[in-house]
Amino acid sequence: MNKPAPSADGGDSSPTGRSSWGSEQARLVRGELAAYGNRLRGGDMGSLPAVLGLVVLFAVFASLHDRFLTTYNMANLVIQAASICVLAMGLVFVLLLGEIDLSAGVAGGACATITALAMIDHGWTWWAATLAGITVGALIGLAIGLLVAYLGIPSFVVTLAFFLALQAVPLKLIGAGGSLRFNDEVLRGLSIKNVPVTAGWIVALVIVLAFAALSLWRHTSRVRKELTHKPLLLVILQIAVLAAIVLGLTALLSRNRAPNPLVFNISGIPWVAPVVIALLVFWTFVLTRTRFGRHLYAVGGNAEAARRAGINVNRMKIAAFVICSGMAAISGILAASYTGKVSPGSGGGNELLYAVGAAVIGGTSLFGGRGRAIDAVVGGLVIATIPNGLGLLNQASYINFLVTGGVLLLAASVDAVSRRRRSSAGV
Amino acid sequence: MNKPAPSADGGDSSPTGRSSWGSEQARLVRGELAAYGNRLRGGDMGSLPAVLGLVVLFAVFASLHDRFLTTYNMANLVIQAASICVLAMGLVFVLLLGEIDLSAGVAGGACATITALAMIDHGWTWWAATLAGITVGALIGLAIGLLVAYLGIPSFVVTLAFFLALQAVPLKLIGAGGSLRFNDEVLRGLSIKNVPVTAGWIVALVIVLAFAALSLWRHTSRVRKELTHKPLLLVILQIAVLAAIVLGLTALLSRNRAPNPLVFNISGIPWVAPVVIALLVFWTFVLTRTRFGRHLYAVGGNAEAARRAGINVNRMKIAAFVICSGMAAISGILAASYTGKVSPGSGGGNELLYAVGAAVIGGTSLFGGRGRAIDAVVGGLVIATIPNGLGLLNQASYINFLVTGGVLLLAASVDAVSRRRRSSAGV
Amino acid sequence: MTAEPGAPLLELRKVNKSFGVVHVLHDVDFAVYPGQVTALVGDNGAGKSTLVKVIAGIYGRDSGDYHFEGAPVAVHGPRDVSALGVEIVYQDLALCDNLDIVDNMFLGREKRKGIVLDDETMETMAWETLTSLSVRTVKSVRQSVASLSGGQRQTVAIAKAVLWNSKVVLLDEPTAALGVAQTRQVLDLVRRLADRGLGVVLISHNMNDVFEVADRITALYLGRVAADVPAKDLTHNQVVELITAGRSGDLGIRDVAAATI
Amino acid sequence: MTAEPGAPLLELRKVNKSFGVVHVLHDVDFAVYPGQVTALVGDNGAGKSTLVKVIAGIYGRDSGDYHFEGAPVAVHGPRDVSALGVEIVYQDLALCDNLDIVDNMFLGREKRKGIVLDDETMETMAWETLTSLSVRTVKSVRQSVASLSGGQRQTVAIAKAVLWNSKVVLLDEPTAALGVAQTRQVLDLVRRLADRGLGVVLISHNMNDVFEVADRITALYLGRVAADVPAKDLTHNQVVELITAGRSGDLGIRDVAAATI
Amino acid sequence: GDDSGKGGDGGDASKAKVGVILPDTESSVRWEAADRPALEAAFKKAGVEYDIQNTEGDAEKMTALAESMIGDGVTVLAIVNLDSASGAAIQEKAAAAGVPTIDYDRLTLGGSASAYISYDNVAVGELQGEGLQKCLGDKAANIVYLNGSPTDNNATLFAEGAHKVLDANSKLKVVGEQAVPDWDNEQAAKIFQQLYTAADGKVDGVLAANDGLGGAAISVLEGAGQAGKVPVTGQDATVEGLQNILAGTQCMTVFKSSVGEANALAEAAIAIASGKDAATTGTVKDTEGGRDVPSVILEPVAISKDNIAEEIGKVFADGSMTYDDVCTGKFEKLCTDAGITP
Ligand SMILES: Nc1ncnc2c1ncn2[C@@H]1O[C@H](COP(=O)(O)OP(=O)(O)OP(=O)(O)O)[C@@H](O)[C@H]1O
Ligand SMILES: Nc1ncnc2c1ncn2[C@@H]1O[C@H](COP(=O)(O)OP(=O)(O)OP(=O)(O)O)[C@@H](O)[C@H]1O
Ligand SMILES: [Mg+2]
Ligand SMILES: [Mg+2]
Repeated sequence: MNKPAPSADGGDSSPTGRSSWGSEQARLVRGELAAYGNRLRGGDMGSLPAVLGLVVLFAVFASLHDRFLTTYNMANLVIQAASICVLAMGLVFVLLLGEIDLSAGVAGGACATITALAMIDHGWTWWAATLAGITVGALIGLAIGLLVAYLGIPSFVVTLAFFLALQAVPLKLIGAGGSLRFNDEVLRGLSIKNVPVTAGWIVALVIVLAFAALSLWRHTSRVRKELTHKPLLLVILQIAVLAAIVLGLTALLSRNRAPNPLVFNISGIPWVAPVVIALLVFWTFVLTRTRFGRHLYAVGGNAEAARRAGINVNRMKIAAFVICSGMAAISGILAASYTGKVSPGSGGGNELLYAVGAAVIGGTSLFGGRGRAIDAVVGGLVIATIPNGLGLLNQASYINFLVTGGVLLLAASVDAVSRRRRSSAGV
Repeated sequence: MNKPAPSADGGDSSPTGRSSWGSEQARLVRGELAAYGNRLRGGDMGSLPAVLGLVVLFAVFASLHDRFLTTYNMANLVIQAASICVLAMGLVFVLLLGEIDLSAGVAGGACATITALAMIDHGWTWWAATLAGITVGALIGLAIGLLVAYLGIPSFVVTLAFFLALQAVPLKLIGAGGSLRFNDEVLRGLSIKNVPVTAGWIVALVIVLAFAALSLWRHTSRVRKELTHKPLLLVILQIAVLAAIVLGLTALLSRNRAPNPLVFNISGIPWVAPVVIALLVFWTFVLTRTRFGRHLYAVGGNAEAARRAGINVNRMKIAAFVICSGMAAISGILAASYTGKVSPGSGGGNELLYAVGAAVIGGTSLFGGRGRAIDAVVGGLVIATIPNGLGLLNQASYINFLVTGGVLLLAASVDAVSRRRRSSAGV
Repeated sequence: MTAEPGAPLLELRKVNKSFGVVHVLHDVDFAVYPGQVTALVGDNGAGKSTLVKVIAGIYGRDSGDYHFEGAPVAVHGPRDVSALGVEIVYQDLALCDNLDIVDNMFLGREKRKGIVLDDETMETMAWETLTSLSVRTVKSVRQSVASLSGGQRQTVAIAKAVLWNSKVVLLDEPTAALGVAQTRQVLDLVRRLADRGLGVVLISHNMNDVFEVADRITALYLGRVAADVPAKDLTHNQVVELITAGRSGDLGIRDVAAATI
Repeated sequence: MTAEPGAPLLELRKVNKSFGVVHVLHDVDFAVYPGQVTALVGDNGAGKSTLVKVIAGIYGRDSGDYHFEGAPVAVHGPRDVSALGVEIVYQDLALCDNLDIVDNMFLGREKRKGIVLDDETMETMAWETLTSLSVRTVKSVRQSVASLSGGQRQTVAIAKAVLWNSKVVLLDEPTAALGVAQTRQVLDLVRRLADRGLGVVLISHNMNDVFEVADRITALYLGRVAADVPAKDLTHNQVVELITAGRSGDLGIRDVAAATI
Repeated sequence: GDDSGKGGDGGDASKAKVGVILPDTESSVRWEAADRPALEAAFKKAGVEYDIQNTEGDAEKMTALAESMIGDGVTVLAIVNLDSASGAAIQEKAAAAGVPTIDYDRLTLGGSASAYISYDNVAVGELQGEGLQKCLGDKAANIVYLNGSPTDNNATLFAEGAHKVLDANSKLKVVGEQAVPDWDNEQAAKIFQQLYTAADGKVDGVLAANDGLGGAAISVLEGAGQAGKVPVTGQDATVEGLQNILAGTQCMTVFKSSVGEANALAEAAIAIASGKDAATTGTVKDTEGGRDVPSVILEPVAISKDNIAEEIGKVFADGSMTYDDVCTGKFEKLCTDAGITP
């Protein structure tokens, strides 16, 4: 065992003068890339397979319909994917513990009903109404969590019961067959309005700069403390890639993308995108950089070991369900924002299964202990791409069912096949 | 460590003469009952909690509506529960391995469509058509199993894809909005006709006698081989209890139960009951007394250990999915027999979730390794009792949703609370 | 029995524990003294690990008292026990396979800067502790514990327990999977901990190790305490007799034949 | 090295095995001879268990040959290996916690009458085997293995392997969790198996046990074979040096410093 | 045994007990909001016992409900079938237990109902087609069909009616036609958004099967700045649909008074329960069973911006909504403008 600093995979421990810095760094990056290749072959895939699946889907649909890759349709995709991404992000917390929440979809519908009623019947402003919806969501999660944690009823059954019971809420509040208008400027605007182009550029730049500052700061700190670290060049490369993606997308979405550009102007990033990104960043931070997140993984990996380490397993379970239902509320509000209304059936269809599927395709395990917020977003994009692409093709219903299933399987296979070695690496 | 024969909990190893046999046996039975009590307290509950839940439900509904306990309604309950029990029984095999099959419900619908078409369009007899349906089911299971076992795609995603794709089958074959009549004498008769009273009595007697013979034969064999065994009196008691239940139910269902008995005569055991019981006995035998069943449990308990013991884990997975989809086909046919038709939506609702819920309430674990065929039947009865009882009460539909959820939770709590000590006994 | 070396740090009195029909611990008295290594010995299935888990708060007691530093304490779970300053290495290790070595070592007591985890400090501390335990083949402390060899896992579990300033340390067969050098380090560590004034409990089936470091020996036989005596008053053979037969000379359980599980 | 005692039963040649970036086995040659006990020794993380799992067919080889009874064989999984007549006790035991002792012992090779499991015969055979291994505290062979103590679990795993008529038996640290009497029985059993002409491999960190039963000793150092010599040609100290440093006198790896994992 | 005839053993009305099974709460607002109260009122007035239940779109549940009602001793059973086959099975069962049946709103092909009471669903589709054509005017146009659930036979009939009218007009081009699974509004929005994208925004009219689907299409058009410029149809005269008509984003909706239909059912049921024949307006041919079913057929009404002021009174009278439900908030002014007063 060596002293940690001069890590086996390199590190800039031999700065042999300015002149050779470049070649030294290049060598280190090559080493790092080789190690990455090894990691891939060893089965540690990250979200790469799901991204691959997404690329395959894009290629297929782009070849089948020329409108698929238009910026207008890409913006559609972002808006359509938002609510499932958010729902799946919430579910990741529950799945991390090896639990499931079948009620998340209808909980979202119920919470959106509350939000809508608060605005319509009580005239609350959008943020107060949203808060009310999320609070109700959290309370639902609390109830589920208490039942699962303290009574020990399997979460499948508890949430199946809530799945049924929560359908009563909008049915009672809205009335069978009715619907509530969801036309608040701000909330409805999330789906149909866009961030002003200048503001979009500013936010994009801030994100890139913040990421760069954080990466570099962390790098220097680890170098100073003589801990294992990536070569500086790689850090810079990562920053460059992120900058290219973020700024590229911003540029793309800042153009007028209306199908009838002369009459109407649609440009800028759809408002839902920053919402989803903010949630993604926040929950990624919670999962990876806080004690709470660490404990979630521990409970999911080995609940008994976590208990022995003094972690309050019951409290973690409750927290996971609260987060999940709270996120479901946000997802429900986004869905309502998309269709401009809430109706009794909202969230009661296959949304939940799709969201769980999204998390799983993204790389989250149903057995607990493995999963990330980004999984939900990548998986959600995969799931949303299927109806988006199929919708352009305008086929008979049964063909849609067939193809949706087939394409889902295809995307999952790309994922599974590239992930396989994880298990063939054994134990 | 003692020689096995004189088991610690007794055994009739000290036959101290005829005269004291009775008191000796009574002592042994008391010991055995105490041990059972201890087992219960130790958390090894069997299906007792689910039965308790069922009793609670019966008590509640009987007190709320006087028609609930009529033999007519009890026969309805049996017929209504049949298809979910069969579906859940198939799912137990998949759940035993820690997998899930979201497509089982729609697979049942698709197979029933095939069966109906074989009879209507091709004029096949009922058994040939049924066989065709089950074969298609088995093939669906084979496809799922191959994808899960060899590509390593999580079964949640594979079966979600099949859930979607299989909805295309009836939609294509029947046509949008259409439906197929399911009025074959025999198949439709499963739900609306009854076993002739005399035949019913004969079958009931055969069952009781077979059980008695088997139990006694096993008992004497173990006594002879000096292995641990239950006291004879307990064996006799068990036989008596079974006889009472089987013969009692037969007697009850042999009476005319028509709501207007003067005009019309409905008596005898509904045909579905022997079908479900036969499946239950068969699969219980397979799970507990064959090598295949043992290996299923092993793979579910610790797949790696099973693999190291030379069990072909992939083949077990495929077999489980084949059985599950085959049973789903039978379940679909029973559902079609009950409603007298097949339509594109068949099996696409919440059937699947209910069936999984049934298995879980009955005591099957979602994480694999624990589950029995009887779990599915008991759980299926619980699940079927809820709409049966609620249907009598005639409430607004939101109240039905609410109460269904609540009652499901109640039934599951009885189960969970009485099962709790299993986990508090640790590890 | 000989005079007690001061007041016990941790003491169990007349503890009973059953799993359903199986009565595993019978009226067990057990004490841990500061500055002493108490060896807990017994046959396979004698109840050693069960006793440890009762002390840890993982299993409840059916009856009996739990005293710490002379006062009775209520113990409802592992958190209460670790709050008392008791650290335990379990025989079944109990590591989270999905986490890496550092995460496992600091589980439940992560270092933080504000609300953010201080991974850098934890990583450094983990290296130091592991190195002190003679681990040479661990490549990176960011390796997931699922990929570790049996002995490496055991070392991580031990490192996790000794990382903290505690008053009592219980080690359930800590050296079972360890190599020669690593075993040496752990035995030295056990001695050092006791010399620092901690109460240490060592469970082992290896009599050489027991006699090398133990001050007292408590022998369990079928869930009963067969003897609780200073190590110097016992011979190797006596201990083996106590373990396998429950008696040795005038030591041990009076009515061995009546003892059943 | 000395002359070989007849042809090896099982032989690996130049086997390499990596997990991702970690190269665990380097050109390992390993042979098992009939009627001999081969001790496989090495530090924690040296690669002993990995080698056993490669032999078992659990891990594939990256390169190298597998010979059995002189002929090369294709091994694709555990079933191929057990078909050859090779039985293995794994360090991590690999029992199904949801099954009872009998079920675990006969897993994959259940006795049947027709298509029905012959539980009675299996139960009887299980009792006999367990009794021969000095297990006293197991209450019923119908107990689920989840409720067993560490040593009891290990005994079940050993019993499972010796129940069959095999040609080669590999035991990965079989006595780590065993009590004094049980260890005695297992060492005797190892000797008896070899005397019946089987090839036996014993992995252990306990040098006394190794020297008591081993005919040959193979030492691994960082995934390389440091020595493969008859036990009588080695001293206790030499073996410890080979394990911890990879060299001892003129034995061992020439260029130790270059060896890394 | 089956087909023991439909001879009732009923006596006078006081002994009658009518069972009604409604289909779902998803496809339309009417069942729970309009039919149930109207039926209850009619039965109460006639002094007969009744039992009204909803099956939530589940055929198995419908069969179970029928069974328990028969067990509960209803003397006549009215059902809104989910499809003909399951309806026929229920009627077979009822006949076997000696209970006469009535088809409500949907004809059970191959069934044995004593009477059929309904609106003409094909006529609904025809009204939708005519309405859309009127809103589009005379010019050539690209239209999109947003049909109801592919598993719902009514949806098939609506589409059939609409096609009958619109296919005759050669200036109209269908640039997309999709069925929306389970009438799910959120899916409808996505489906429409993609059809709209595929047509490159060149969509001039939307034939949506009901107000919910229409609303989904309108919400997408809103995002594209086209709401109000592209006419959209609907059905059921829901609050949402009426408001959209007032706002000018929806072209028309179809109103089928449930009270009228419910009253007709109550009358027929009471008559049959008392052993009399129901008063019918004619017969409808059961193509499958090959018999003429005595029927009461009612006519649906189209509501558009032109006639909303006159017709909305009938909608309010139906009981499922009030002036305050429709004319709230910003719609109050629109109501006044359209000449609707409380
Ligand atoms: N959860 C449980 N349920 C039932 N019996 C149990 C349970 N846990 C332990 N036992 C039984 O209790 C007895 C004592 O087990 P314990 O693990 O304490 O033994 P031990 O002294 O640690 O043995 P070893 O030296 O083998 O580790 C054993 O006979 C075991 O079978
Ligand atoms: N699946 C895996 N992925 C990555 N590395 C692994 C994996 N399995 C084992 N290793 C590494 O391979 C090396 C050898 O492990 P192995 O289990 O063979 O050691 P061992 O000689 O049996 O040690 P011990 O005496 O502690 O049991 C260790 O450094 C371990 O970390
Ligand atoms: Mg132990
Ligand atoms: Mg090892």
